[in-house]
Amino acid sequence: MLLEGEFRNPAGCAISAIFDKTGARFSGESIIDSIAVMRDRSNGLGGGFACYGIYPDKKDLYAFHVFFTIHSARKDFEEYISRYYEIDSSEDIPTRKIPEIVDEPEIRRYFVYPKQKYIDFVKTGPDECVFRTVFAVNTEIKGAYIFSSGKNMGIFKAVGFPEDVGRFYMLDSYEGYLFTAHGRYPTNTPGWWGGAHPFGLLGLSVVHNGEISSYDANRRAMEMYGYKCTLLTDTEVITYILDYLTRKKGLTFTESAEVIAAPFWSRIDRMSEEEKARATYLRDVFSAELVTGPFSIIVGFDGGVMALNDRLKLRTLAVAEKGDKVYMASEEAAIRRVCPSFDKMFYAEGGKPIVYRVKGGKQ
Amino acid sequence: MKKYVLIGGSIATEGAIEGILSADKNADITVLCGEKRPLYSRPLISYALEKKTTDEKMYFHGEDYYEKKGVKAVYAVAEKIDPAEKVIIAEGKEYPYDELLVATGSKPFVPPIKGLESVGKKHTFYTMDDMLELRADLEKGGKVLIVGAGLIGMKCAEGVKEYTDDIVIADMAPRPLPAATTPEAGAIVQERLSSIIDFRLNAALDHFDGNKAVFGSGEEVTFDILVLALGVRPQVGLLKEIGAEVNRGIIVNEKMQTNLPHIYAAGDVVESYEAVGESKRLLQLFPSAYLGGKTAGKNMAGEDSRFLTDIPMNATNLFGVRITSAGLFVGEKTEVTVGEDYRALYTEGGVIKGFILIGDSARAGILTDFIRKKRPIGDLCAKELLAGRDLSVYPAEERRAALGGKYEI
Amino acid sequence: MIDYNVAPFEVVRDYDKCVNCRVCERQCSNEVHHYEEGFGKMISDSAKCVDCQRCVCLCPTKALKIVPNQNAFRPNANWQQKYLTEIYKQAESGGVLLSSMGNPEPFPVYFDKILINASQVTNPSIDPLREPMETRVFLGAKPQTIERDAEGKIVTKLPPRLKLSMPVMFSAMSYGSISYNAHAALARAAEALGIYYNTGEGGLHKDFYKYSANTIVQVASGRFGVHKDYLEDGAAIEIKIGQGAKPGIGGHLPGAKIVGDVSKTRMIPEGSDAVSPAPHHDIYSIEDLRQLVYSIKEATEYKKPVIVKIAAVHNVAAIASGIARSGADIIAIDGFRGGTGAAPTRIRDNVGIPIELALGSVDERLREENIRDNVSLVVAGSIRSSADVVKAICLGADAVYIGSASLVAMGCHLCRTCNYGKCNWGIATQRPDLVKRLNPDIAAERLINMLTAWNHEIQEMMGGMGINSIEALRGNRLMLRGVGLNERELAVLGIKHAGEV
Amino acid sequence: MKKIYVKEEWCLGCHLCEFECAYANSGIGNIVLALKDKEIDPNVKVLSDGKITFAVSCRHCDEPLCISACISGALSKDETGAVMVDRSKCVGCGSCVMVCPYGAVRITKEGTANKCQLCMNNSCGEPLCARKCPNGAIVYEEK
Repeated sequence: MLLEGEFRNPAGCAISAIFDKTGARFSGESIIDSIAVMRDRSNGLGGGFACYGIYPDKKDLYAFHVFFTIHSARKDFEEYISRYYEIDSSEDIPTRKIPEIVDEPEIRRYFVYPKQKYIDFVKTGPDECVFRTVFAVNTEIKGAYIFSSGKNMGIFKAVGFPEDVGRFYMLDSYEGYLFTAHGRYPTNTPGWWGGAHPFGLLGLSVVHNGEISSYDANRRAMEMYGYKCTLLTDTEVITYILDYLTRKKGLTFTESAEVIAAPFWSRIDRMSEEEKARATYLRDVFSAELVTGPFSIIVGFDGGVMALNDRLKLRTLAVAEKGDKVYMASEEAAIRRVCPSFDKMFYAEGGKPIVYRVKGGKQ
Repeated sequence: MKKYVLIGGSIATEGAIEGILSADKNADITVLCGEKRPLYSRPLISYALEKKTTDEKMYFHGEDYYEKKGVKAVYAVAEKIDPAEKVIIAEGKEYPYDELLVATGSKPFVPPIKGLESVGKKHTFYTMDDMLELRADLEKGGKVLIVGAGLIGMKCAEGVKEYTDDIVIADMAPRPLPAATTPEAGAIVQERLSSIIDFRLNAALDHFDGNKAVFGSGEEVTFDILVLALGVRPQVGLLKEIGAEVNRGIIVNEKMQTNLPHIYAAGDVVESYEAVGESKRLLQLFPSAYLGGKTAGKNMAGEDSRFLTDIPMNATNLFGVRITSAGLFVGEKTEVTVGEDYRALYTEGGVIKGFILIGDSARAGILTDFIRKKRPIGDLCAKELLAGRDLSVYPAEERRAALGGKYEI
Repeated sequence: MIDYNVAPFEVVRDYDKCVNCRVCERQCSNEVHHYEEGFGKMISDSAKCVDCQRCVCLCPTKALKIVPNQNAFRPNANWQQKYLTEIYKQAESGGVLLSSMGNPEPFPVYFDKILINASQVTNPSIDPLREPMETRVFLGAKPQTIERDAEGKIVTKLPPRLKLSMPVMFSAMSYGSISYNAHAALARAAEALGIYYNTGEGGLHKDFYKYSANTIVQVASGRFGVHKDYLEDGAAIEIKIGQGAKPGIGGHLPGAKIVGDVSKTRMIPEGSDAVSPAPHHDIYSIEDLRQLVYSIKEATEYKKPVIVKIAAVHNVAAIASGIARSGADIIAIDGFRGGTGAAPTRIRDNVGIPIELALGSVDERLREENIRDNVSLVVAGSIRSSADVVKAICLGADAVYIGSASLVAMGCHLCRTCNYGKCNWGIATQRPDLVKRLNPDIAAERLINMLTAWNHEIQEMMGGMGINSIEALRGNRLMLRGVGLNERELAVLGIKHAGEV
Repeated sequence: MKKIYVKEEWCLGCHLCEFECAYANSGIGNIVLALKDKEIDPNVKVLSDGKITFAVSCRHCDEPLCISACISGALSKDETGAVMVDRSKCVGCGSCVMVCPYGAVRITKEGTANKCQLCMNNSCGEPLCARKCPNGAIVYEEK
């Protein structure tokens, strides 16, 4: 059987997120409860979490979360990055042995920063260094896979139901200002940990529910821009698109949303001249980054979160606010479970991004 | 609601009704008709006699024509017009009018001939009644003498032929159809029909003696049934006595107005503007009556309509010989014969004045239109126009506009 | 000399149906039919028939059919009849064989070996009757960096581009090779549809300047009809390097067709042959092309996109890469099945490569070099249906050019004798009595109908794939699968075989 | 009213209209049976001025002279304004032929008048000449 990444693997999913607008940190326990409610949207073949603000003491360092699936991999990996990075520290990611999670690879994390001469060589800054390293490692070092590479954030994922994955990684012992979760329902069973979601690159993480019809158009565009799609998943390509638009092209998340889930021409043609020019520009210039077909995504980024539905609203996504807390989930029930009474609650409209940022900017 | 009174119940009246209604939808129209019948087509009497059509079909717009048009029909003879009071007296009753049309038509001309009173079965051939009476006699059989070889006489002969081959047509003129044809054409018609009809031409009638007609030459013709077809005379009396301008017919202008206010006239009774000779003329033709009446009607209803394209014309078919003519036979004559057919075109200063066609008349209307419009024939050759003609002879612009629907020729 | 050849077609007349109306006789410019007074019958001379089907279509009683002549030379798998026939012609005439329209030979048609995907369960198909289904396309270069003004607003000024309501344009067909009425119809249809038509190298008739907003003006090696107003009138300017039907050689419009307005429009004397040289004599290499591109941009103040049209040849990808760096905004590639008014038969039938493969490699090459955004890709060379359009877009084209299809919509039956100049359909002719047969009112309506129908079909297919905007289809090769293609073909096309996940 | 108009610049002189007209008015369902071995006498005729060809049929005038000249009531306007012929009333006097400026009325060999009646009197319901004209040279439309 082909492994994840060797073929395109459509999947149905459950997604969920909890965010604190003040940036106050809270335990990862509640996100587990929330995603657990949507168990039947997953099928035990993948679950995971993206947690922001969990490494306050090392918040200026890049936290690499890495799977090693073969013995030699770890040695090759450490040899490789010690060449380009100052390694602050590294450790096994603590896990709780439970019967539901089996066949675990070696799972480690490294807190690192690019060496100055590497930064000078790359010229476009430390993020670009990490960007290159992630692709180099994931494509060139057999058995090693970096699945989280941001600062003061981390992705935890595995093959299994999300709530089990949460307990496996002891999320209850982490505190952060944003947690996103994903339960996967792939339409076959490669059972590879790297294939689970969230998918992340640098500070970006994406959980996604849906199957996009524009996939190959997006993928080929991204590959032209130097992204290597190794997983052939929607989540992966959407992550790259967001990275490309925000980090490389300097669009805001709202502008990026206008590219990914662009307004219809019929609406654009009714806009004011200035608006029309802007919208037309974005659609024309970034036509290859338009994403069609059903999706609802929750994007985690350094200091905020964005929820977005496809332009036709072919997937559901509920959002609720209670005090400083914001809750997002594929199903309202998943919110009510952890927040029985909220101040307000609504559903994301097609193509209308919902963005929350930590008050006073970055954490 | 305007009151319109129309005296007479034939084609001019029909035209007037159409004209009035086209301009005044809720007109109050009264027709005073001395001939006690609904509207019918007089030219059909010969065809009815000939059994080419039926008595019913002579009411060519249906016996209920007046009802359909919402017109009051009063079958009474108008005796007097009081222009001051604007009323008409007919058989004792008064009929007030706002606008009046006099379309009294004409009557067959019967000259005082010695011994006429001694003739048993004598007829004229003008109205439906004339036809019915003649038919009644014909059905009893007998030899027929028709005096007058004009159109009426000849058409009558065609009808009579259904009943007997024993027909004599006499006329003091040297040829049949003296008025409607040229000498050449008349001669041809005579030659074509002589096998069918016993013509007595240049024959001035002297007197009758019972069933015997005696001519100036001393020649005698016996007969059982006599038809006098010596032409017709306009019935101008009603207007003459109240001082209307009258010549042989009532004089009207292009709007068909008489010189008396609110009184119009049309049909056989008038002398109206004739476009070829550009003079007032007694035409006594079916289309002239209809269009004259229509013009009168429109003007009576307050429109401004002028009848400027009236010309002499005639189309008939005598014993299978088709005779079609229009305009005046004046100016330079061009003749052609095509097989059996004789055709002549009369032009003056590059404009067609008239034509006559014996036989095939296909698309003759195009020649008629040249006459009516005084359209120069330009470099078209008269002979070719006679040989055959179609829309291509008109100037290209005119043709294109017409076919493209921008205007009507 | 006796003619060793036999008539290729046979006119079959059903005399039970023929009513001697003589419409066929009046409609045949090749004088195939005539009425034989003596017999009171219509007689046909099959030898003159080119199988244009005009008489068949107009016969009120459908009494006519044209069939291939069954007369056969002795069968020979190697010496096929076609080769003998051609040799006889040349032995008789001593001339280069000419033919028209696209390559008719049985080379593989890759579009017919590619199948399109549709959604099931995991994501929904979209009903174009209920949901928006967008086919609007912009052609032109894309900016590399986003400019922002003082307040951080995006500066929305873009390089010159073309806006299409659907990804189809009428390809270059010169006034001269086709008739005034054909041009009129194409121009009107382009305007009504919100797309573009292309003057070809015949110049632009003064009557058609009013369609400038929908006109692409061509500059070819002959430079016929090129002048200031001409360049300024076009919505875009196309430099024609090559043509799919005859890569590597020039054009030749016989003097017979250079009459009246044609000669005026081309700015050459009546009756003189219009010979376009094989190369542009100011372009002997890629840097020369760059200079022409920029001199045209200078001349038109950088207001109009410049298209460079090439024929699909073996190293098309490398050539395209060169053009993408030459300042051109759009590259048009014409496959070996592209049509022509006249081409040497040998060239038409043996030179060039299929557009599907050319597109596959060009799109991929430009992406590998990260210069795909420098240009838009327009492909031509036998786009026959909306399915071909969808497949071309999926393979990576931004839009397609249709030539033959548009002529067919106007009545062309591909008899492939345009070069005779006696087109019975009034398309490829300058004979006034024949030109008149193409009423632009009707022809334009037929073009509009065809493309309206195609657009509906494109939307249906997009909807089936769950795609509601044409951008998401462009280069979306995963939506295609090959059938009966070998590894190499699949690799060049960049698609998987049917059955592969 | 809807009338037949002729755009002569598009007339090909193919004469199809004449045959379609003959068929339409033949009362025979099959075009071959209707036309085979028959001398046709259509209501539309293709004419030529030597330079250009054009099809001519009744113009259905607003004030038709043919009707004002008709002594038998055979010619009349229907409610739509079309000029119709009731050949059972016609006595064949030829007055209509004498006045029609288009030469669009004729006396047929049966001896009665005939002309285009816009196919209102046959099973077509709309003029077949217009529907079948291959080049839009004959159109049937409101103007």
